[in-house]
Amino acid sequence: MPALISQIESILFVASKPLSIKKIAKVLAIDEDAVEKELKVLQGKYDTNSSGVVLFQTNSEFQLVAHPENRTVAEHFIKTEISGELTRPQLETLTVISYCGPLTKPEIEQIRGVNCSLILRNLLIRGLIKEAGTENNLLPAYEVTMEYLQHLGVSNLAELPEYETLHNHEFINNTLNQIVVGSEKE
Amino acid sequence: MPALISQIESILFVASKPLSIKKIAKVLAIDEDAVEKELKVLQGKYDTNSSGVVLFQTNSEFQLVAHPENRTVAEHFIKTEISGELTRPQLETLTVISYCGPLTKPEIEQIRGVNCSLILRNLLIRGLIKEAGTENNLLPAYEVTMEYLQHLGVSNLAELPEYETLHNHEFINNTLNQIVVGSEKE
Amino acid sequence: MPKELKLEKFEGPLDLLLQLIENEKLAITDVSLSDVTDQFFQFLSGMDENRSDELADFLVIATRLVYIKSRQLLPYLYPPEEEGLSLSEQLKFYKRYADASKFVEKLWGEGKMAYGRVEPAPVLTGFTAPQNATAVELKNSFVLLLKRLKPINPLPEVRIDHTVSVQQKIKSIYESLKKLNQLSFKDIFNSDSNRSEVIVSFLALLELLKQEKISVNQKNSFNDMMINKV
Repeated sequence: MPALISQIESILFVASKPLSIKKIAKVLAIDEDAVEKELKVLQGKYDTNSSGVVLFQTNSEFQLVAHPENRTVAEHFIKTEISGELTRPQLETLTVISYCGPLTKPEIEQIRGVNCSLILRNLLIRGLIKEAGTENNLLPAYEVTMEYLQHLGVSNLAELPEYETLHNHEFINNTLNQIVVGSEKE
Repeated sequence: MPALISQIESILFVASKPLSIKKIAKVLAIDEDAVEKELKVLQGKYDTNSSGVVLFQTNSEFQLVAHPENRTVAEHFIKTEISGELTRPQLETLTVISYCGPLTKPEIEQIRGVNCSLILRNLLIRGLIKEAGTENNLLPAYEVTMEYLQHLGVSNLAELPEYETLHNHEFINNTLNQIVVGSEKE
Repeated sequence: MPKELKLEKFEGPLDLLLQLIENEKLAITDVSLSDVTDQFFQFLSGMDENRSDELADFLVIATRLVYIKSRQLLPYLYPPEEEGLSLSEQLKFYKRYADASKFVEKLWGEGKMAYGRVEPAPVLTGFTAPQNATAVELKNSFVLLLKRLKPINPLPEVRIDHTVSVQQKIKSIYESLKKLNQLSFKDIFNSDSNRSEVIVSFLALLELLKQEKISVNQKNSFNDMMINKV
């Protein structure tokens, strides 16, 4: 079993939000005093000039955040993530959703042949795609947003170049049909 | 201006996904060598028993993650995806790529003596391997992902058992060259 | 006759070879490979129909086994130096990683998990269009994707042949020779119904030659060879 301080640090790290001593104590099923003691030690650990992560305290809540002085670089990073050029895999994913959406994550992954979790998250944050309103399915399906359509300068997807041919292409359909077969084989 | 190491740490913290040295260097508009040097120092900083946060490294990417031993407490705050079992061929293929990657498909097939198309596809879709970012080569090379290392709870490929012996580039390179020369296949 | 073998499910030809050799408690050498060649062919002929995908891989190894076996039997026919990695070296190499996969299996099964954090998504002030991703770029990207998805022409179908063992063949050739004293090379292969049987017949002849039970004569190049009982 790892040290208590290590567990508290892990919790603060994954939570990505302010946590009360009470909450931490409850998760670990220990005394609040013990948590408070360890948090003091953690504060000391993060309280150095060179640390890029700091432990913030507001009233009785604690949160790990990026060092405030690095806000500019951190924001610059986020900004390039959400407004810079799309990478080739991102562009391809957006293409598949544009021409063949709405599609679920497993369908998109079947077509592209690679895991798309991070890419879908990025496209969602950028506001290029959104979850389609599908009531029947358990899995969310993705489609492009109205804003992106406007950016493309088309009023509906059917106006995309060669939509008729590409929208219902047999290679795509064949690949999608292999989902069941493929998962049985491995 | 905060120290470079602090800036890199902040970026890794907010990114919440694997980042390549190249990407970090680009965001900070500095040299890749400088980034690599600081990452080494950061690795040392997080490499203590009591740390609840660890810096993981694949062949090409870095990510800050919670200590793998603290899985249970972390799951109070994280939505978990069940990772599922690995079949024997998947295990074998992952092992070869873990110890010797990045490797191209023919190389993997030479070592395993059997066609690996289907298995590679499955591993790509599960996000356990990915194409290494080497665009000069005609054939894509595969390497393990951060996701895979996170599942193994190993912060670095070099921590795998008997890594030194099994990851012997010179030996592998020679062997693979010989195999390619020696066989008529491919 | 080889003993009845119970093997764990084998994954590929190298896995099968390794299991055969380990089953006999042999070291990985050319000699031991040569010893399990018969068994390898037996498994090849009994292989599940739905593994036809892997057949080519098994045949590649099968031909290398035949080569090793014939070299063992008639070393003077082969040049001493050889190019490339030998099958035994390749098998040893494979074994290292097959063994190491147990480390990975153990780590995977330990249920550790190093979670990353999820940075709360930034609240966007309006939609920021990417600098690329125009309609034309989408189309080009789709065309590239279709190129990748285009099915490769399927390989011609191959059937796994039923094979007799080398031992059986040696016996039958020797029996015929006892009756007829002489056989032609062509005679022997005429009765073979498929390619694997031809390979087996050839191996049987080599073995008989090595045991000095037969002699082979040929008058001119490309003439039929005559096989005599010694």
